[in-house]
Amino acid sequence: MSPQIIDFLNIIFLGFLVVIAIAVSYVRDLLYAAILLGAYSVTMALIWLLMSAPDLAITEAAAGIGMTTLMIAVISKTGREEE
Amino acid sequence: MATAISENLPVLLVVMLLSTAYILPVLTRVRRFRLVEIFSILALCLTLVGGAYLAKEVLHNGSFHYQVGGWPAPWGIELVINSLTGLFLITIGFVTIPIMLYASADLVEEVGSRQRAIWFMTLFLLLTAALTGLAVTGDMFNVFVMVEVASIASVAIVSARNDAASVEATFKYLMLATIGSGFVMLGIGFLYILTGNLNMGFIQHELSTTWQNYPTALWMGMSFFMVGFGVKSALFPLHVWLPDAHSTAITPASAMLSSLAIKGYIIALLKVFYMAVGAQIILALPITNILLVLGMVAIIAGALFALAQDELKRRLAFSTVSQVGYIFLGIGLGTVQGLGGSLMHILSHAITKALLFLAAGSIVKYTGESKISEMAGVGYQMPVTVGVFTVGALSMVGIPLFSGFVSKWQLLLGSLQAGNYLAVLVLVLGSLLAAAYLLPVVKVAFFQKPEEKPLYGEAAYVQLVAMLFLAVLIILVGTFPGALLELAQQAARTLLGLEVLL
Amino acid sequence: MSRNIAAFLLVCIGVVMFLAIAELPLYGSPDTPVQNYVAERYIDGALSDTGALNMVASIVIDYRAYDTLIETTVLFTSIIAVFLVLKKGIN
Amino acid sequence: MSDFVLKRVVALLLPFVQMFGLYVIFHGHLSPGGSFSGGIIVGLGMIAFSLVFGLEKGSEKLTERTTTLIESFGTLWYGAMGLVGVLRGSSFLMNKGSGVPLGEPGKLYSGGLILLITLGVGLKVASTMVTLFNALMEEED
Amino acid sequence: MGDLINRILQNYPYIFALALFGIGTFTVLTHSNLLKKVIGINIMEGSTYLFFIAAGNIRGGVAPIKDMASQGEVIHVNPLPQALMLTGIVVSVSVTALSLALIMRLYKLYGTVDAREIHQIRNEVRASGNSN
Repeated sequence: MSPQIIDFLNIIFLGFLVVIAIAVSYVRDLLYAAILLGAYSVTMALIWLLMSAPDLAITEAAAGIGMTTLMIAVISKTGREEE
Repeated sequence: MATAISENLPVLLVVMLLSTAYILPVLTRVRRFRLVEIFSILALCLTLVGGAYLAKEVLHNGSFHYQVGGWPAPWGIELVINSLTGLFLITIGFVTIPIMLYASADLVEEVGSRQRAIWFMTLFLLLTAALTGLAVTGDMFNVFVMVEVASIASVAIVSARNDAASVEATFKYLMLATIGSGFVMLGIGFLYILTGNLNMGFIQHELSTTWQNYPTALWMGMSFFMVGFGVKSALFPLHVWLPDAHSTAITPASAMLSSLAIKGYIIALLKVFYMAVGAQIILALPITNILLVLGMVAIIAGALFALAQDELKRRLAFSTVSQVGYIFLGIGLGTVQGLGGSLMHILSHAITKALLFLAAGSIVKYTGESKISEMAGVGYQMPVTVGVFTVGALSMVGIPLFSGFVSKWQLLLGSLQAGNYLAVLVLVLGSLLAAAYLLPVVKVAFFQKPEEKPLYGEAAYVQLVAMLFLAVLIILVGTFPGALLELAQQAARTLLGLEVLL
Repeated sequence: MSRNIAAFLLVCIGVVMFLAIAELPLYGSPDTPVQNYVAERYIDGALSDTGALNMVASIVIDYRAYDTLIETTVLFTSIIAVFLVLKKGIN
Repeated sequence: MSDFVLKRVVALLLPFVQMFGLYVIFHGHLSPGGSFSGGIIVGLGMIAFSLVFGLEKGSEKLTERTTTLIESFGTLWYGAMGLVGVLRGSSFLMNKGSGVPLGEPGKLYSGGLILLITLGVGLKVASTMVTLFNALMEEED
Repeated sequence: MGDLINRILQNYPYIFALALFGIGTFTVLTHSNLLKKVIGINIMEGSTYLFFIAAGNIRGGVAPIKDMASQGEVIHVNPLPQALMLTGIVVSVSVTALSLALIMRLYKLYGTVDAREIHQIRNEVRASGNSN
């Protein structure tokens, strides 16, 4: 891929990250927020791949999914709704 | 073998503390619990011995470097051992040993079970190890990792009692500490982008020629560090987590946090400012002025908040905010006297505040009263505890022959030298306010008759020994400050670049 | 109220940030300060110095192994902290 | 019915997940990945087992005592690897000069201590994930 | 001025990184739900990784893994920031784990995961403690 295409994809994914980050504030359902966090990690892993950091990509994806799992485990106990 | 140990001593100190911490959780089935406590106190004693040895070496032969893994400086991690390291290692030894000794008396009863006591001690040792690591490190990212261990460990020991108040305080502390870490990480990022190095000496070398090209970016990075470490070390407007966390934790935890953990972050800030960026650049950027102003505000505001508290431990917690202001004021002065004074204040406030918190913890525990106004006549029942509390209070006020006087006198001389008369006024006012919020406790305890005959007695034997140790230390440091003061002055000269780094 | 104050502060910081970002070395160019002798040694020397093909692994577990030791300690610390927060423990 | 399908599918998939995790750990010095990512993958595999087959069964496989031991010894192992260099008269955490053969580049055994350290840390991370999950899900008092 | 804007636009990853940092910090400080705070922490820490990795990246560079088969000259990106951020990820995992544990404990103690309600309950308890 040429650097221009990579830059373009980077900007799209980075914009997506910002959208996810803002969406977290507006989502009332905590389960959705946790899933958005997972999406955040995976998008970030894609960006790492574009920035030629595969090590970080695999770790970020694994860690993000692991954290989302633990978070969903907590949400299953404390309830989904945010007052 | 002996040479192997002495050559690798800086890293072995950290690793020894870490290994002790790793082993402790496995020891839950040991029948004699006393052995576990002796084991961990032994590790702390070894730290003190090693730290004193390093301080002696530095005082005689100047600072030296150690390369972990044998990789030369910009590629591997380099440890820098200088007078700052020596001073802080001695402080760590002086404070942790009595606190651990004090804790050994009633830790199991305080935290609930033996296993929890072991977990608490593990975190305590990890915190000590991280602070030791902060003292010896000379690498920016190593600073971050050590700070992270220190903050997670110090956050966790707040919640040792696990009751409603302390867990809420813990969560607040964790969130703010993590935001602080984020700022520190961004600051490291700025320094790394601008210089391409993580080693402090190399960063300073690179910046010395190029920093005029990007003053805004450098200033931004420095303010990130200031906010990050400011949150963690409770610089005045960012101190909101401190009163809750320090007053709800169990006694050894609040003593440790108030006396040492906060100072560790200040040491890290000093390392970033003076060892990584360099005194010339820092004094040219308007950073130290901000610290000076914030320090002055902190002294007065912390003391006023402390005056308004009726709960003994909360009053001491706010007093920490005020005393941290003294340290930042000294840093802000940017002179040898001022910086030396604030380094000395790190030591003297550490031992004094540890003593005050331990004594206050004993009083609160044995009388069952947390309010100062209801402590009438405690002094007759617990003469030794209240006696050492008085020693601590006098030292905090800055009476001659107590350790607090030495550092405050240095700060005063530094302000006079810098021609900053407002700082002089604030220092004197701060001392008067300290007298106003600490001496009433002594007055109530000794000179008011209790309404009914109290049923409690003196604190446990080991705890008295620990507190007396600290009290004697305060008087010793206050009477013969010679070597330590020289160490602090040398550290200040080294940091300001007046003494060539060897 | 606190929301407004926080937003205001963040906007103020943002303006300064733009100025700072303009001063940073250009993203993606091969001659920034970051791509200096330090990176060069890692890229050229990692294989002969450590014998690992993956330079990130050679940095993580050889050049800067001390950091990784402490990083493992961070994980250990958090586990002990979780125990202290959640568990009653045996006597 | 769906429970049965879920159990079968997970039982079928889990060995592959674990194999992949171990692969990531073992090949950390040759390809992307390493102790931490591999350890998390292995740990997540175990968490999936606990989720599908029940927490009791999961914690039977890996008791709290075992995980504590792995926690402590994983980190101690790292420190011990560092001491090899000190005992050899050189510096802490030294690899090349510590007398451990570096091996042939590109082969599984290469990089001297790197492989050994990765293995210890990977095991520790896996047990950390499981411990975290168990601690969060456990009903105490 | 045009040069300034051009430089800012060329450094777009840093803008996004700092914007995400701001959003994350904002989420932590303003949301009263504790889980949202934890997610904010994760967003904030993620932005710092972006900052570092963007610093180490080169346009057209390849991943820092030596390929024994290829012969031609390739430009590797700087591996150091990647190694550092591996450490950073571990740190954020640890912090998240601890905060989740604290949330569980708070839920058991207060029956809610909302910071404002917890504060209210604490104040009520303190007030009733005073009157006794």
